[in-house]
Amino acid sequence: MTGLLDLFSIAAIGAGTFFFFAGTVGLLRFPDSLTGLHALAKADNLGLGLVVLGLIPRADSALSALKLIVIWALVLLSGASTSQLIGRALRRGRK
Amino acid sequence: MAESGTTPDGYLLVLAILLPLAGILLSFLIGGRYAERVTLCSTPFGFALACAIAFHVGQAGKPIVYAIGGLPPPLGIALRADGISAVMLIAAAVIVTAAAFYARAKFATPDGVRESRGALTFWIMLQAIWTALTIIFVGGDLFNLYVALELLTFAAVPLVCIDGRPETLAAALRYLLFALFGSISYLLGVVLFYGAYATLDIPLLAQRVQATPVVWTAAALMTAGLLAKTALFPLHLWLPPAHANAPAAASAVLSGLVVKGSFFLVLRLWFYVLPSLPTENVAAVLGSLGSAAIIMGSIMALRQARLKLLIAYSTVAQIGYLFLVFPLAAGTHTWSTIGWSAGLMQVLAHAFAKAAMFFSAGVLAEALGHDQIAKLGGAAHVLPLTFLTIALGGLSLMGLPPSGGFSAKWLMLQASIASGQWFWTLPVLGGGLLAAGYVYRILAPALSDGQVTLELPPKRSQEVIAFALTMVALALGFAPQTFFDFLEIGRPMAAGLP
Amino acid sequence: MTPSVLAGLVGAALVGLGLYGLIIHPHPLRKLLAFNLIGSGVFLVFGIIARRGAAAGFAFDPVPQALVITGIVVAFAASAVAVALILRLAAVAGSVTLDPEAWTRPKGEDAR
Amino acid sequence: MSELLFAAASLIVLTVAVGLVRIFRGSDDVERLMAVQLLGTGGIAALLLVAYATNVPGVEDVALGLALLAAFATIAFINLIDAEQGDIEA
Amino acid sequence: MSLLPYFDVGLALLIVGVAVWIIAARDLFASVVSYVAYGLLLAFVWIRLYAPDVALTEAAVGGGVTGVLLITAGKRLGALKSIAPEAQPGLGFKLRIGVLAALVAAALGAVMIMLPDPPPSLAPQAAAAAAGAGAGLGNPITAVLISYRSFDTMLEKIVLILAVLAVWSVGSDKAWGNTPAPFRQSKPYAPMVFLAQMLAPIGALIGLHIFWVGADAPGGAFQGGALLAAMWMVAMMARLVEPPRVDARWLRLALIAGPAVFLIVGLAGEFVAGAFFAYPPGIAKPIILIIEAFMLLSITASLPMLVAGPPIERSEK
Repeated sequence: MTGLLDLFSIAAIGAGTFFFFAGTVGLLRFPDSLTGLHALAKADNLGLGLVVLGLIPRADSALSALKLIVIWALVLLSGASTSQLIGRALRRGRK
Repeated sequence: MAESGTTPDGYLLVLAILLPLAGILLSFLIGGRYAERVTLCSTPFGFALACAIAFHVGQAGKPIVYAIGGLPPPLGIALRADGISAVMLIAAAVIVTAAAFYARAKFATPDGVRESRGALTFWIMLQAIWTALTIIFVGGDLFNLYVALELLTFAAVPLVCIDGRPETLAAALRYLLFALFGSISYLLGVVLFYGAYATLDIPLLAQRVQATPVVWTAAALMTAGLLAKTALFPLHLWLPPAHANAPAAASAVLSGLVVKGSFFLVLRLWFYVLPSLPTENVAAVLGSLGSAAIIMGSIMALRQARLKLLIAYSTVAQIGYLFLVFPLAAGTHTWSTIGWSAGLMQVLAHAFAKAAMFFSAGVLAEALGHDQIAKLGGAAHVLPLTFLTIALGGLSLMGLPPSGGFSAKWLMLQASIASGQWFWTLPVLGGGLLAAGYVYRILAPALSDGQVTLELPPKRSQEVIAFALTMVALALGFAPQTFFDFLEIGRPMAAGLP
Repeated sequence: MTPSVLAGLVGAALVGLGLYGLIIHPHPLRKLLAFNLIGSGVFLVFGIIARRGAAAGFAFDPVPQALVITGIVVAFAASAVAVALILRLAAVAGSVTLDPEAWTRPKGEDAR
Repeated sequence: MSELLFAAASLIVLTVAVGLVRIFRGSDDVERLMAVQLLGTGGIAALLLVAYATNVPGVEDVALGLALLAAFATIAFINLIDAEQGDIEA
Repeated sequence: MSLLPYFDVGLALLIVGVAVWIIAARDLFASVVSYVAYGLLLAFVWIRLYAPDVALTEAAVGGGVTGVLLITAGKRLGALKSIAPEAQPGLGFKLRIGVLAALVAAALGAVMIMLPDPPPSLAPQAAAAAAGAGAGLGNPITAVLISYRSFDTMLEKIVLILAVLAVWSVGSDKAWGNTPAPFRQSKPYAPMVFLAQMLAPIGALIGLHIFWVGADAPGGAFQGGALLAAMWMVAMMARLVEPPRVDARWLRLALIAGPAVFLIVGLAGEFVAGAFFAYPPGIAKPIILIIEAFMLLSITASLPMLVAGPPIERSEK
């Protein structure tokens, strides 16, 4: 059982790390840094989600596991809203 | 030597701190004109508590101690009052009380408003300075003293810019930046002491310290930070604009007491935490900086056009004298006791004389509408009591008898000669001559035959308060031997005392 | 090299960098940033000493850790007061210069 | 297992470092702001990984605090950018 | 060979690099942005030092709220176009100061290596006190803050009150009794309102949770209070609520509540437990929780007031 959970953790965390990595590679390859950052945001949010998923089996308690999920939800929430806010600030600034 | 247990009268120390502290909270809550009343009501009790502490210290002949929460150091915090604590507590209570009554005219809450900015700020910050100084004088834990130092900074800085003019804001900001640098440097030293010995209690540290690089670094950092707060040359740049631009009541407290708070901690560090270290070189450096401060500060004072700036630069010079205590009171020689007495006498004499000078400058500026020295011609004829106060205060600054300043400087000369360090007599005497020069610069035009018109009549009560403080400075010149013995109570290296 | 020693070196570097910035930057807000760097460096030294003091079943000595929490709050309060002064100075004077000569020289008189 | 967590954390911190270079080189305030936000995401991930590997208790609460504060700082930044571009009175 | 040392070295280089940038950046805004990033990296170091309590405090107060304070200051300074910073100092001066700073850092670094081994510690005493007369708190840091060094903690709350008054006191005379300037001039757009409406209650809940677990786990009044304060500021930034008047009685009461309750309990200790600031054994833990609750209130009230600045005249709005 532990072995299986460990395998799950490794897979999820590995995939999460890959997304972080891929996002940054994308950032470096996009010509316009802003589009690059936009892509990176998507990849990073997914990456964090996978890392959190991988850590859940390793949490001490159900409360800790719940907190891990809330952390991800918070980052998603603020990420989505701030993208809109930033987009708006940007439209006005670059007009 | 170092008892960590509470003595039966130790509760007095807690009360002395909690009284002004409760005053701050109450004033902030009910606000308005009550802040003034709370201050005026609590100062007499504070004075009584300071006297009671002094009485108990004198009777016991050893420090009184209180372990807060019943938890002795190293885990808990102890308060300790020895001879110098008790004397400083009384001096602080007297000067704060004087400043409070002096300031009533300027910082009354105007009729028709519930609360005004200047009044609320002044009364609360005055109580906060008093609280912070009380903790500094009786604190026995280096980190607790750090919090008290910060309390002192946060109380003193707003008083500098209380009238909101741009130059006062710039002066306050400079003061704050110097003070913050001082605090953080002090704090770094504190943590190194903790890292070396896992205690911050002064007597426990004194038992454990050894001359290691960690201890020297910690002591150097703490000293540098405290010197910045004490405005010892060459870290004095912030002081003249800050002290000269504050309202007179605040200037008196800042110059007379606040800089003494950080100086007191330099004394605590070298004479109470590190008495067992070989400190000749450190003492020589501090003494040299003090000498430079005496000369530079006095010369700058001679060049000032405004009276309050002159008095502020005089503070820079008089602070220099304080640091001669390090070479003159070092070790356990017979002359060390003389040097120690001289240093403490200088602290007290300057506190009272300088507060009186700033009070007088305030009366003068209010009555004449300016404080330009060049336009003081004949002013002594219309403000006789104020100029008498300035003249008598000047006597103490110069070091002429009969005054506390004379006693201090006379004792310094004695200690220099007895210890074979005759070179320290040069700044002492030179500073006295220069002080005579700058006091003459004020008095000569004022006593001449010029005509001045008063914009406002001087406030008699303010003149009397200033005069009373200057009389204290003179009376210190008659201090009996028992007073100097009292200052030795609890001093680790005191010669001839158990 | 143990993590404590490494963190100690980082703390020392931060104090040095902050000190440099505090002295050379003329803008008070930049000075304040530099002060905060010194502060965090000093706090790190507390953290190292707490970590070194791990004993009696604790992974750290709780006393320096508690002290640093007090220190962080006090440093923040100091920053807030400084910011208020800087903003007020900018509003009433249109400048944030700290040069005392710009303020203390009386009209028509040479103070030096 | 912990070695794998360290490895993942190291890689993420590396991408965070690249994000930081973005702040350094970016000429635009908005770009710098986005880079800081991304730093927050990566930082939280790496923090969780390292803390789980070294058995530091209570790290979820630290990460929760960081997530909240990242959003808090972003809102403050947006107010700043809006103010610099001339707040439009609504 | 473990990977961890390499990770630590990388983190150390990263932090020093960001710190260099904060000092060296030409532009004030870049410097402030980097400071926020720096706060996050510091939280990392604190985790590596096994100090989650401090990590949380540093992230919340040292990084988050200080960052927002600086951002707000930058914003308000930016609105004033006539700021004339002085000329940069000359290269020779920079060089000399650089050498001085390098010497200080080198000396300090050397001292860090020379700290005594084995290191002295109060951890055994703290453990013994916690088991015996201590308050039965599972988090030793909370025990130090509220019990062994309660006096420092109370004084630090007084420092916060003085700082609030100091900030208020730089306003103009006519403005006294008004509210501080709003965090944002114009009405916020919908996404910001949405974010604030979602974030503030969740964040407040998290803040309360961190406060509540503080007796036994990382957290406490400082950390919880800082998060609650941040959420109050989020609500003010989105104009969901406005800053209060500086003479509001409830605000004054909230600001002094923590130290006042501390003071009263401390005084009562002399009569109930035999010493000022001692807690009667048996009911120490509930009393400590009450003190912490009022301190939470005071911290929550004071931090936003410190960031919001002095009251302004009506016409300045």
